[in-house]
Amino acid sequence: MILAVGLNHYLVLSALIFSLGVLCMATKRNAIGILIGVELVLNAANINLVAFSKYNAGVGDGHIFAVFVILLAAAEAALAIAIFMNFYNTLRTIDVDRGDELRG
Amino acid sequence: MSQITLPWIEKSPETLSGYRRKAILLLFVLAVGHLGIALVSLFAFKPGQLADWKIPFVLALVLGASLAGMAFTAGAFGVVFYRIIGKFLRWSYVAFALFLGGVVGACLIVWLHAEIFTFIKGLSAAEGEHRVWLLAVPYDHTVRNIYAGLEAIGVEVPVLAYALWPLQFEFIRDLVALGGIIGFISIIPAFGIWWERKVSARIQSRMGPMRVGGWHGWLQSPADGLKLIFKEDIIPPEGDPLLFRLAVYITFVPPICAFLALPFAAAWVFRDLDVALIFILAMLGIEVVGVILAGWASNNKWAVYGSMREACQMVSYEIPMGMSLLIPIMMAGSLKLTDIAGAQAGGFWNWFVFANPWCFIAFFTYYCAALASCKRAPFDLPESESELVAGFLTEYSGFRWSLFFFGEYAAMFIVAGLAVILFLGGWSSPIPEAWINSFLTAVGASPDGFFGTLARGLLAGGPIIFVLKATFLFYVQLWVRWTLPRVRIDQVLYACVQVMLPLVMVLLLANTLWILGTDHLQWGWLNVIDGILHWILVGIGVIVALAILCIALYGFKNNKRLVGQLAVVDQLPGS
Amino acid sequence: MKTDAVDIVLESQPDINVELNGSQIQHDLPTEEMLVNMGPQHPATHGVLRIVLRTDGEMVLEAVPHIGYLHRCAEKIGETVAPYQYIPYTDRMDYLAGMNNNLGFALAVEKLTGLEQEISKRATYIRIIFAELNRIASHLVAFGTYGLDIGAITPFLYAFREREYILDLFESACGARLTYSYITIGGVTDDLPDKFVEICSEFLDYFEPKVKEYNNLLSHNHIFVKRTADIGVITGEEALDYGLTGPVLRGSGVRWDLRKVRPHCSYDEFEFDVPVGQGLKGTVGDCWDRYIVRIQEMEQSVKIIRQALEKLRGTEGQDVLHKKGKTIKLPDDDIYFEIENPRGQLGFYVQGNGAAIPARVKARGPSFCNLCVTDKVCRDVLLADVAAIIGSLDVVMGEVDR
Amino acid sequence: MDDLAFYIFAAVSLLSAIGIVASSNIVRSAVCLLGTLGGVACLYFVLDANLLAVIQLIVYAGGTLVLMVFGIMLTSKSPWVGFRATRGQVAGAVLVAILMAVGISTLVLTAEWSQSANAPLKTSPSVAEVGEMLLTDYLVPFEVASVLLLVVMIGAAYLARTEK
Repeated sequence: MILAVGLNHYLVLSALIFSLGVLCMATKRNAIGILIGVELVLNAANINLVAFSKYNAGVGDGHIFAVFVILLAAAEAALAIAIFMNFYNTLRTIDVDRGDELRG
Repeated sequence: MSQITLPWIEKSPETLSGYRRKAILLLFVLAVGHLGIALVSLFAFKPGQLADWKIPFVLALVLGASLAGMAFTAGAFGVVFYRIIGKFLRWSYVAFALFLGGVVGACLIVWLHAEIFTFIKGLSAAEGEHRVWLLAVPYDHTVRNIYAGLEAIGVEVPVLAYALWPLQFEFIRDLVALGGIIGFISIIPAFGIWWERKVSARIQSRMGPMRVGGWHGWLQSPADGLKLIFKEDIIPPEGDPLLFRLAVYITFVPPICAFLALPFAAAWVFRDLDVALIFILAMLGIEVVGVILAGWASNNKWAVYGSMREACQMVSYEIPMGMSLLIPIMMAGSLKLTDIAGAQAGGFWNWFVFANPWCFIAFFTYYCAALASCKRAPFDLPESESELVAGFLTEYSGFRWSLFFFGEYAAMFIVAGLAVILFLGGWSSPIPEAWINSFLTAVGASPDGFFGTLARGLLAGGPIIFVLKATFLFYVQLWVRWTLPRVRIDQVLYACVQVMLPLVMVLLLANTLWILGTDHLQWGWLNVIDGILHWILVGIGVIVALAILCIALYGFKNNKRLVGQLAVVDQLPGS
Repeated sequence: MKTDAVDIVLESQPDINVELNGSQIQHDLPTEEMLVNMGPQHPATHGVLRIVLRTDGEMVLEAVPHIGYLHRCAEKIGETVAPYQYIPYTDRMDYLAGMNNNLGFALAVEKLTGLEQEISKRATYIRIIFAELNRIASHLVAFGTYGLDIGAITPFLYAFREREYILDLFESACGARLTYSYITIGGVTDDLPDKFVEICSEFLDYFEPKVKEYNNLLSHNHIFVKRTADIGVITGEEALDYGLTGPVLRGSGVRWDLRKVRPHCSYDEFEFDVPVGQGLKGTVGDCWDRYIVRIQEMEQSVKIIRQALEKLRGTEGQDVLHKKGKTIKLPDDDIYFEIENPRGQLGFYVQGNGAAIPARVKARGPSFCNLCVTDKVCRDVLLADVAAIIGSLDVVMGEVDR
Repeated sequence: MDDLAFYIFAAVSLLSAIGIVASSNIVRSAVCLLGTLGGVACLYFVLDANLLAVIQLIVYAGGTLVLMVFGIMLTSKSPWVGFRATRGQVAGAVLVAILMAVGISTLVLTAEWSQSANAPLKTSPSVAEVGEMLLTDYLVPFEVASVLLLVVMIGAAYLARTEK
């Protein structure tokens, strides 16, 4: 049955979400929109890790990696939003294209 | 019930009788019609003619039609004869009878389902792969097969075989269980709001709802719900209509999802997840997103204030809440709620709340944090009336508004249930089962006989005990709400970050070391201290329970004295 | 890549560091100021008060009260009706203390026309009893709604339970429960009903322990104290500068009560204390002080009513309503007379020109004067404190807007 | 049943992801992100990674997403403020994304995985096993991560302040 789900299904799904994340990063002008894109990319990576852990290597390594990825994503989001706050405080906008000057 | 007036019934005395005659005629036709369908379906199916290809037709036409007809007839009957029914409902204690009947009926239905499921599981599978032509899913039991099983236990009704056929799929069984859970969840707010109004009325020395439904206005909540459904649905045009609609569901669905993992008793759980506890916490956490969106999409400054407060409060209180819960997890060594509750069985002195001082304090920190994360008073800042009009609810009306309350009351029950499972022994009764058994033997009833089973089912633990305990904690939430003023946002955050968080961290560390000392290193002196503290805490628990009981009894007996009495004023000429 | 929205953001950006009271406030997060309309339809503004808040997050930088939503030309009407007919309009000013408003206007007119000396003793004592009962009723509402402002709903119901009994008493005397017009020019409209003295003293016996109940329930509640102590501090000097009167002034520690310092209505025959704020839970003049002064004043009112009921015993049979009350002509003179209302000093300026209808009537409402301090106190407080402060000022919009 | 679940949740996550990209309103994007995160969490449930699924829900949906919405609220004036990229940029980005998706998918579909890719392992690590691994084999990363979190917490608090 062609619809029976295997590893490849997860990998293709992850590839699609990854591309959408990249697209999101490229098209959004809002800094938080870019952050959302990053989260999408990380989620895509996580799907891969968990799928491989289920279908391939077996032991929980993939799970552990995914836990760390989630953890780092949370940390990164916190830091990124702090930076955006600073950015907004300086430039009064959250449009990343306006942050093209190197002075603070 | 009699308060609800329907325009097409109340129009005028002349038309009323006409409408009623027509309605009764219609009812009669309907009743005869579906009786006919039921009779035909009982006798028209010959055991020899059972065939799988008929399944969709039988399910859709015969069973569906007769079930829908019955439901419709009952509803129409209620509407037409609501005056007569209303008279019955006004008899006192009808509410109790109906409530008890509902509980017993629910138990019977669950029991029946369990029996049917085991019956179907016990059937021998038919050979080969079977498919209904529309349904691509293969299945094990054909209709003939099920009929054979039915015949073996002496039930020779062919249409039952068709009715039972869908139950062989896990999916269908899940749907049935989901129906039960959703039914329970819809009862909680209906009952909870009425109860809250009665409790608050009692605290404030007034009567509360007294009209709808007769006895103490027990039908007030359904009547209010009906009103809310018919209210105008307003969506602020300057807001974000899509998110405004979506926010309701993001707030309403997660608490209901949390019920999927909440065990009511050892076997009474939809999915016994190994991560049930974190799952429930996650679901309570997602609720915040909905509230923030509700405030944001309303495009109202008060609503934004409410949602910002909600975000601050919920996100910060999740941490002490989760960390307090780590302590019983540590004691039980599992994240599975059924395991945690199972570890506390056998008498109330085994409950984790009395296990050691750290757990005892953790119970209270958990309860405070849970109050805050349910946005109940004194932490009801997101919807604080006197400051923010109604907070994030400002722009909501009608049914959407009531859905928020469904979510809120469901969340209240969940945090109460979690507290019961993690600290108060879950569904196990305060009395050990062995005592009940020996008592039963002493009385002369066999523990396995009818009365014995009944007594054990009621006393030795089970969903009823669990719901009673959870309801008590639910009641404490109401009690607190109607007693205390509201705290301020900076005080809320101060209490969380500066008081509760360090306290809970200390508790966590102390509990870790304590368990290390008592269980793993087996220090004798620590075990002695542990024992002494344990029994002191048990003593405190007993005293508190007795005190609450005494106060409740005092209030019940002297209930006139609580209300302000000044008899002479009634003799004034004016009044 | 410039969009309009961005430009709006850039242009309308106020300075982050707001200079207030000479001190620079530094904010941790970059935030924007927001103008919020609190009222005229808001649960915490006790009527139709509208306060425009300039807020930075939860912080209120400025609060400007806007009034006039309940303006009914009460003073202008005074120029078209006789004083006797004007009494019902005074009821509708401070609708929570109608008796006191009646009393204020009646006394002013009586002083102007010289009717003052001819009021019987019995009428005076009845006036005092009703004014003090109404003070209790008014403070009960203040206490209850203050609980509501802080978020405690139950005290409100307790307060109203007791207030109902007072209203029953009023109803028995004059038939009305809110707009009494009982105290009128020349005395009171009717003598007391039968058994009023007994019932009233029974009520006082019942009411006195209730004050303790209120204290247990609300006054000393930890959360309540935390919410009100050290909030909205008005020092005594500031209070005098702003012309605050009544419990708001006494809450700031100034022992000023017209019943003591300039006794009207033979208040000098009575023994009572003037409670002032002592800063028991925080600073002198904070919200808690203003609140507790009202609670203590209820106790003092009970004391006054007890004495008045005693004094009433020897006065049976005296005429309570002077015949000239309805037909007086105002002399070509003017008068300004103040009495102590539950909310502060209520003054009436009445100018006559020889006719039965005054040439000018002007009222000095205590709520109106007390409200002006909002602007000063509601700075750099949290949003929740605004409700607490407005509640502690206990304004009645009917009287502010008149 | 699992297959059906996969298709449902994959569709939910993909559609939400498309919604994120397509929506010009940043709050709506964030809500769509909730859909993707929820869908992916459900996929974890399908993959028997229960612990990971609830961590995803509690950390991402309950924490990070709230933080993001918070950030959006602090940095935009009305629900309707949006910045759009130019058409050229969007076209280029779409092209690159499509190429990337097609490329990775082709690579994945043509690759020879070491074991049978269609036979899932019967045993998945339980919560206890994952926990034990975190505290034994992966103890150093675990501790490093905790230090990192602390640093991030302090750093974020420092960065978000305005300079005095």
